Amino acid sequence: MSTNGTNGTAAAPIKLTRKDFTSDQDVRWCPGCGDYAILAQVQKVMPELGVARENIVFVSGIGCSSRFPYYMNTYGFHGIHGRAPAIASGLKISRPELQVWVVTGDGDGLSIGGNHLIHALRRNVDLKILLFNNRIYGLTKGQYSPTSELGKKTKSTPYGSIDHPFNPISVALGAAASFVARTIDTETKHLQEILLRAARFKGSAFIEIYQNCNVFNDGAFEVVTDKATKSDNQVVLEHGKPLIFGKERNKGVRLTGMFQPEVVTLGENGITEKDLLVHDETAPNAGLAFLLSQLEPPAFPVALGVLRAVERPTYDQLAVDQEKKLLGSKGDGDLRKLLHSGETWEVS
Amino acid sequence: MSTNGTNGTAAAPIKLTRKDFTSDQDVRWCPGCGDYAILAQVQKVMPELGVARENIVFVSGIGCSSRFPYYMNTYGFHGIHGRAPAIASGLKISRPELQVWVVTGDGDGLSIGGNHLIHALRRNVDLKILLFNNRIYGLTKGQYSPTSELGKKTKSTPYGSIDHPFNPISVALGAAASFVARTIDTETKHLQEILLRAARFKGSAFIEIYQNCNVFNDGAFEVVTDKATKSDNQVVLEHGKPLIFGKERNKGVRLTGMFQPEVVTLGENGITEKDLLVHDETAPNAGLAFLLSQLEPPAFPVALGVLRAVERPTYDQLAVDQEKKLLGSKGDGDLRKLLHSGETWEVS
Amino acid sequence: MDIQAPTAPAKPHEAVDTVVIRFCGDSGDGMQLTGTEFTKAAALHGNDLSTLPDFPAEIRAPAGTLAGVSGFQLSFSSQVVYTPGDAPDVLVAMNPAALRTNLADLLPNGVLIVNLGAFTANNLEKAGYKSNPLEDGSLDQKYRLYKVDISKLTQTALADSGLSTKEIGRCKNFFTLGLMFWMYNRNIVPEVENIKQKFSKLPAIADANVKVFKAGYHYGETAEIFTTSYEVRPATDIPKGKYRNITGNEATALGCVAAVKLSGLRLFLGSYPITPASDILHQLSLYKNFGIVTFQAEDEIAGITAAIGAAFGGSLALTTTSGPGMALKSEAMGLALMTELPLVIIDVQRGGPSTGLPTKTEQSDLLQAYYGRNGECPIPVIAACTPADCFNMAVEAFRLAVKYMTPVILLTDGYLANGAEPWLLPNIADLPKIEVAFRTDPVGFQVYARDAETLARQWVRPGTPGLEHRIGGLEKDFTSGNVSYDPDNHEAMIKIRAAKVAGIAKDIPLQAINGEPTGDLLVLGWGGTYGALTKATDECRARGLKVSSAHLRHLNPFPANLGEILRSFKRVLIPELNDGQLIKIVRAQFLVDAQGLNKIQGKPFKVAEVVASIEAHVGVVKAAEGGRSHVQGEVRA
Amino acid sequence: MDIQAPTAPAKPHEAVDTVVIRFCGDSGDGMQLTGTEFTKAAALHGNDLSTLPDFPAEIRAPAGTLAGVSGFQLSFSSQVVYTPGDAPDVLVAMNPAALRTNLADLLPNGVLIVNLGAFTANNLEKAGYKSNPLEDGSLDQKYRLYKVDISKLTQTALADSGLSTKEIGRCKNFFTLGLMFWMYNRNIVPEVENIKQKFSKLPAIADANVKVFKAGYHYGETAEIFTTSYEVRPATDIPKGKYRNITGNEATALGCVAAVKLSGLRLFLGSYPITPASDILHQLSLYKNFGIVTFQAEDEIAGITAAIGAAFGGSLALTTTSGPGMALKSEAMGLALMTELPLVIIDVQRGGPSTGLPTKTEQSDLLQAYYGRNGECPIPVIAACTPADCFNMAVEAFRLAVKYMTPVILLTDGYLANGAEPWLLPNIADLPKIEVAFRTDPVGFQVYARDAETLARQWVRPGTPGLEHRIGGLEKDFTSGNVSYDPDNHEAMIKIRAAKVAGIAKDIPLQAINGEPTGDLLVLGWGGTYGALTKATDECRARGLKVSSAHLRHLNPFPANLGEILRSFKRVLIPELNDGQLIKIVRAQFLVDAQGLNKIQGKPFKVAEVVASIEAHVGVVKAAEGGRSHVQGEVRA
Ligand SMILES: Cc1ncc(C[n+]2csc(CCOP(=O)(O)OP(=O)(O)O)c2C)c(N)n1
Ligand SMILES: Cc1ncc(C[n+]2csc(CCOP(=O)(O)OP(=O)(O)O)c2C)c(N)n1
Ligand code: SF4
Ligand code: SF4
Ligand SMILES: [Mg+2]
Ligand SMILES: [Mg+2]
Repeated sequence: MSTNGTNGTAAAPIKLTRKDFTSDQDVRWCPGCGDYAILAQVQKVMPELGVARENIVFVSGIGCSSRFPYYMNTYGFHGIHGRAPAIASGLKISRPELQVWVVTGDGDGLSIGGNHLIHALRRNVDLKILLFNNRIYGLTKGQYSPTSELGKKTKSTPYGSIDHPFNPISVALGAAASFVARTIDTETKHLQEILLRAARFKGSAFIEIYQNCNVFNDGAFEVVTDKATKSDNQVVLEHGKPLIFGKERNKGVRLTGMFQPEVVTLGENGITEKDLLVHDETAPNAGLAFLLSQLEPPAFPVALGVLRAVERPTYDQLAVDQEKKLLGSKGDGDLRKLLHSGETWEVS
Repeated sequence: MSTNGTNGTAAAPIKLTRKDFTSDQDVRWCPGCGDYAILAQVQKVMPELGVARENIVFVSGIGCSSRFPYYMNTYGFHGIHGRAPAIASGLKISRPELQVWVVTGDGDGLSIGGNHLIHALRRNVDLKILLFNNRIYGLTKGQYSPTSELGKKTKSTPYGSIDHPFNPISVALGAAASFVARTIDTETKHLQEILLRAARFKGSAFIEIYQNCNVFNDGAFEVVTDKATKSDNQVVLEHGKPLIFGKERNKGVRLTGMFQPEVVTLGENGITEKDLLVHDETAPNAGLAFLLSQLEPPAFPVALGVLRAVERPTYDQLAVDQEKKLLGSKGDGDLRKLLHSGETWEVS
Repeated sequence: MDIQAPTAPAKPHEAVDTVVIRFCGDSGDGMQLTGTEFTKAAALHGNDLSTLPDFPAEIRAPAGTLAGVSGFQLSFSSQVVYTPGDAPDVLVAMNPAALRTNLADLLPNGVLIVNLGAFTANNLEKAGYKSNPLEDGSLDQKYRLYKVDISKLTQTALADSGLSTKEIGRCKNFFTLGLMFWMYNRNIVPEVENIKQKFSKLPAIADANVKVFKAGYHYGETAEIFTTSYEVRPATDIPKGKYRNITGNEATALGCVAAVKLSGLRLFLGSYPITPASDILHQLSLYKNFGIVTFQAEDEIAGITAAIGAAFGGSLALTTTSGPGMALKSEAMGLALMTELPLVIIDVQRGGPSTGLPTKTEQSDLLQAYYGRNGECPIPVIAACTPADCFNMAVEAFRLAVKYMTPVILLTDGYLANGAEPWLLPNIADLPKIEVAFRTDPVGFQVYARDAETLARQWVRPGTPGLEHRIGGLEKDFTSGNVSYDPDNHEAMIKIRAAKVAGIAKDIPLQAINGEPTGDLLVLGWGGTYGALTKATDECRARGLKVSSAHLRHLNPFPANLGEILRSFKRVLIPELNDGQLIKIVRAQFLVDAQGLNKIQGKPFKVAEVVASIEAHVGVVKAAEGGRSHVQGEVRA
Repeated sequence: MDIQAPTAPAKPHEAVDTVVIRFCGDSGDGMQLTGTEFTKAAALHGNDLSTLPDFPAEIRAPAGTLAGVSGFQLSFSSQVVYTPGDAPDVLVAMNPAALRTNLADLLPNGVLIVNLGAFTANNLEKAGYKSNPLEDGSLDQKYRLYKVDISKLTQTALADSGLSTKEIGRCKNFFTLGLMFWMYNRNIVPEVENIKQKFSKLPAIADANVKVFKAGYHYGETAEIFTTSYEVRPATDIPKGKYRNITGNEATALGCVAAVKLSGLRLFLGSYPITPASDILHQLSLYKNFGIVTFQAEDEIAGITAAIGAAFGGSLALTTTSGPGMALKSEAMGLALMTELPLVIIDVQRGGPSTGLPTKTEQSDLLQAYYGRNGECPIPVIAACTPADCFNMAVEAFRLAVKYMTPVILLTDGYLANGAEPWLLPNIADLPKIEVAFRTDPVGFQVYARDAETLARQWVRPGTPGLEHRIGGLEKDFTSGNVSYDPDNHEAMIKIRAAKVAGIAKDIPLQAINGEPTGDLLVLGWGGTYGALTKATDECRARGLKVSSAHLRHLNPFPANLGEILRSFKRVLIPELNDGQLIKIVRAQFLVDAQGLNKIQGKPFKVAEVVASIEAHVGVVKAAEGGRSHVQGEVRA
């Protein structure tokens, strides 16, 4: 058994660069697609992880976003639609020393693949899952997705969608995900930071990345990406810090007595930072993270950053432990003994 | 088109009795199975709904629980494993005047069928979904399920399960379910009450029912069903009421400054009812319901009752509205016109 | 007819029978639109025609790359047209990449029009050209090369338009279109109207496109380089009546709408998007005022099971997909079979296996349609043979499903789905009836009691008092439909389900033959290859070969006379766009030593390929008759 | 040998060759345990044997009902045993429902032992008896009826045990077992040990069971009603060596463990529970110390795709299921094929279609295994022919998968899975090698470069420096494995994938024939029908009929000599437990007018059924030779 792998912790012999992670394949997304920005940031943070290229695998399903593995000069698997979390689970559980990333889309990961996603999260398989949410089916040319807003007109909803959308973060929290974060394709630094945090987290790490599909759903996230409006519509979470946002950083989120969120202005009605909700990534009960996941413009700012990061044993580690324990008590399996177990008799 | 259906509101001509809902099929569950109790209560509340038998359909997947439709003297569809919410969605969307119930198990509804379940919930298709949670695969004779506890020894986990379980209520809330409740097979009256509430709710209603599988997982819910321990381990939610529980009804749940739940004793340290969390089924932000969904013995009592009931437009109603609007603007579709639309020419 | 052309053509024009044009360029160059607009004009002119679009798999591969080339071929003629043509007479290449990937197909001495302005060093490099092929003289010798700087001419035409360079760039396909209108003497008036309507929300763009379109037209007329224009007269031997141009997917959707009207029921479509089937979903979504409910499900399994739920509820039920989605529906098809509910499953086949070649055509799901389910699970299979025939076969699928209370699989393919042809609009009164008789009488009701003739059980709509019943996927009692584990009952049910499907043979037309009823060779085909096989057969017959063709639209069961037909020919050739699927079924059923002609390139047959194969096989027959029977076995041309 | 029986049998005993016993009773009566224990004793005694358990679909249907009857049949003999027997010589019925559902099978004049105590008015009514069949004399005339009040005798034996009535009731199957031990002169000493061990955690129950077991034994000896006991001597003409009794599912699991040792790799099983395949998952879950990882996935699709992930990671990859689950795996099988990764897919077939008859056996997934995927997707298919053969075929599946870098489908069925037979333990050194050579050299690495002999690409383990590469479900370039939409490349890939599978024919044994290499009739079978077909053929041969049998274990590709074999017989009969599946493939491939014998009752063939069919078909041959060729076509006996 080869043991040259690491789990994202040991240092690779040579310091790699972004270029080392760029494959020889032509990138085939539409010019202007948000996927380019994400690819660039992933390639950029990879060398920071100190994991040898050969010990990294990118697994995806089908969709524009799912072509991602082709562009990474690591091992890669472009699976079938929706099944990336399952493929990746099998790989990671059987090869715990590899670092396994999953790239999926809002259709791939939340429509056809929703079940595999939530099961991987509840099991806490040590996967890094990047969900490129462009609120549209890109590859099949523009049908609405499970994250498209009510009323959206697309090829398959010419009179407007009547499907209430998923909130991917809420779905992940509902599935008992241990690490949950949200970021944006264009927020280069934030994206990098979150990627690094996820990579270093031990357990399933789920990142929703708002991604612009400029061909079929241009400007879907304008309100949180546009320079003019973004600071009023996003609150960047920091562990242990109060929820402050706004162009002048004078707005905050606090909770009412009925445990409902409320936007307040610092300095008005005697409100100070002390009144605000303080973010706690590690809260034992996930109710608070769930509450934050549901904040949405126009009434609230969208919460960006790490909503939850609570380590618990990973499935892959528990599997290794169980095997070790059994090896301890029963020893290495002996085929002959096994075949000859139970009642046997001799014909002579 | 027949219009003799109702949506659970109009009264049926004759007052039916429980017997009217009992089919001629032999009930084939193991003696002692919790499914019997649920069947009895469902048959009991049916007449209360004032819906004619012929306008009710029970749809199920595969599992012991999924044999339910055979025993109801209504229309029934015993589907394939995991697909009941999808079958039921197709039925309800195409026949909104029918009252459609789904019966599923923890394996059927949360393992293979998890995706259909969460999509039906987010869409808010007006289905009444009963998930019989016995934390085991009954029909296939005792493998662990997605709700089985860590460490559980079953046929497929001889050394104990390493799968962190789902909390079905959290999953439903994560999927933006509009009505979410929890009850127990043996709590006859509570079960009835919840069934009635669900039936009368307009929208997807999800009920988790703790159900004892006395053959493969006997006593799974003992701590919340056993006379001796139950009052300390369950808190029955009531809208607008504080969370009080315990044999002597002197315990309560309150929130800490960091919005974490905490069990307190009334009368100790000056704590009164006023300090306790007050239940609000209709809170706009579902964070509170989510927090409650995660309470678990031994540290906390399990929350029973309606955790969330927030009406929003149903998918089926929106579909009807959209069709009506189009009929208003375009009129009843004319096939000849449609065929002859676009550019045509005459060959003569 | 001065409406025909606003300015009378000043140059000579030559009459030709059939022309095959291929437009190709970058995905961003609008070649699909150009092709479609020219197609319309040909149709309005009264030509018969057939089209073949060819998309890249990427949404928008980087501009100028080989992967990003998009093409559209059409054949239009004063005669009956069967295929979009083997090879183009005229190739319009909007950039070097398009030239490189398409040139090999152009006929020797064919017309080659290139957009000179796109042959920049950068684009040449992206296309992998070491030197500029327009300059090394290689093309001039083989083709009638016309170098037109379409980019620049467009630019010039719109110099005063106030549009941005990018916007102007997007207009250049209309120059091409105008040029071709001139070259083939098409009426530009309706097209000008067309453009105005299409861009009615962007009047500036509309004006620009009209301007460029006319510029192209006038360029042809004026510029020194073009000497002749051509005339393809209206087709005369095609049936009289009102026509429109239609793609296979459009026809399929319209067939479903027709089924709604013919049955008086509502229709429920449960579907999940997948290339090349998505357009059926898109189109049916428009027709909610026809009593059509479309449900974009979370996956293919939800799509079909929701449709099964709707079928139980008494709607016409439909699910649409392509290969990989079809695979996912396997288990649920068994449920539809077991519950004996009417359900139409449309598989628009594409290149497989697995994700395969999503935008390419293939006929490789036939065996899956026949056998891709657990247990004995016979389901009727039918296939459309031309784009317009998709309409008929969609109606037929619903007719069979409702009459026999069974799932029915309709196979079309990417070639049919996206290809177009003129469609003689049917008289609605002549369409087959879809009779629906829901049971309402509770007296003597047995869930699985069958009609003696069709062996169908009765359809019951929930909501009907006294008929409450329960069905599902476990084996059912022969009459009551209750769950039954009885051994003999199981065998009886397996047999009667099979007999029900087999019995459909009595209810479908006998197989027609193109040509004599006996002969040396029968060309047996199915699905989208109809045009190529028929044309090839006709050509060979014209040359005196004793060959006939038969094209199956009903595949399970086969028409009752198929065995007899097969036995009436000395040899049977089964051309398929797969590795041999129908041939397996035919050989097993009829023990005929049929031979295959198989092409698995994501492309339709060329007529010439089929002709060559026919000749080879007739040669074998002749050789055998001449006593030289050693030329046996596999002949693949 | 006084260890043989602690008390010397006082009554006369008679030697017999073969006995078929069926135990039946309520699900709660412990008949499966009784059967299994008796089987062990027969095995220890040196008999050859074969067993057939028959469960109800319900977990525990209400006591006493027809739906709740559970049965276990075994045949044991001093000769080689091929099947569990057509019809029991001895029927033990523990209640009226069991009697009613099983009596029809008992041979005339067979031994019928009933538990008198269970024939209460209530139980008789539940079983649908209007009068008590034990009292109306009808049984005495046809059978050797023994009415034993097992309930009461058990009660009496345990009067002082301190156990509750319910607990005592559960012991009565050991009375039955004891009685049968006496009747067939079995050694009770090991069984007493057995019982003690089995119930070691409940000593009171262990003691009670031993007591009741002995009471049953002594009852036989002492009671007036039994006059004779029987002796079935150890089988002599079976190979020497060490044996154990094994079911098909156990053998399958052990075969997978063997593959681990033979390959030196770890094994990953991705599976979702389903009857009758779940036991393989259960058993492999026990063997984590063998380097086996079992993953109970959320569904069948996750099961197979997780296995594909593990295969990519360099593990032996396995997924196990039954019919409906197999259908769900269709799409993912295509991915395994496209990525050319080794993967074993085990389908333990059950009664279909749809949910069908979950606990019954059938051979109706062969066509699904062959063709149930989109696109051209050839996958090797093999099948086990006896419970013990499941071991060999599991090893073979992994050998082929790894050597040819391909998914491989192994078909077993419910009959094999739950049935048991003695298994001559293999010598590990004699097992086939599973050679694994992961590529590690980056120089000249091409992802889809192939071995010239096997056409397999090389397996690369992530973690290997310099070999980073990407694969997936889109069509791949012939050599580099990059995505390719090239038409000719696609055809070349389709062909080479097919050639790789076809080439396996060179690597598998030629088909063996049971009987002469030529003759009037060949009985061609596959899978779990081996015993019945072989026995029937042997019987017919013994009667002088010119019939031979061949039993396929490799189904895709077939052994290289199959065509020749088929041509060496005047007629071919293909008996299958389906509506005709292998026959379709054979007819298509070899153009042989093979005839089918089809039984679709959720039950295995009886030898007599096959014999009758053989006779009829040989009759047709003879008639034809006698010039009376009018007896053509379908002969089904
Ligand atoms: C089984 C199957 N069903 C459907 C498809 C078609 N399909 C490919 S990608 C896709 C959706 C892609 O949407 P998303 O995951 O949001 O990715 P994006 O393209 O937006 O990045 C669909 C429906 C497929 N390839 N396979
Ligand atoms: C496609 C498919 N996979 C697997 C099965 C086998 N199966 C039937 S029911 C079941 C699980 C039942 O568990 P649950 O839903 O919890 O129901 P319960 O029996 O406990 O009520 C399984 C795995 C099946 N019938 N079909
Ligand atoms: S279609 Fe949208 S998501 Fe896909 S590559 Fe183009 S811009 Fe990106
Ligand atoms: S196995 Fe369990 S869940 Fe199923 S019927 Fe028996 S007791 Fe109920
Ligand atoms: Mg998307
Ligand atoms: Mg369960």
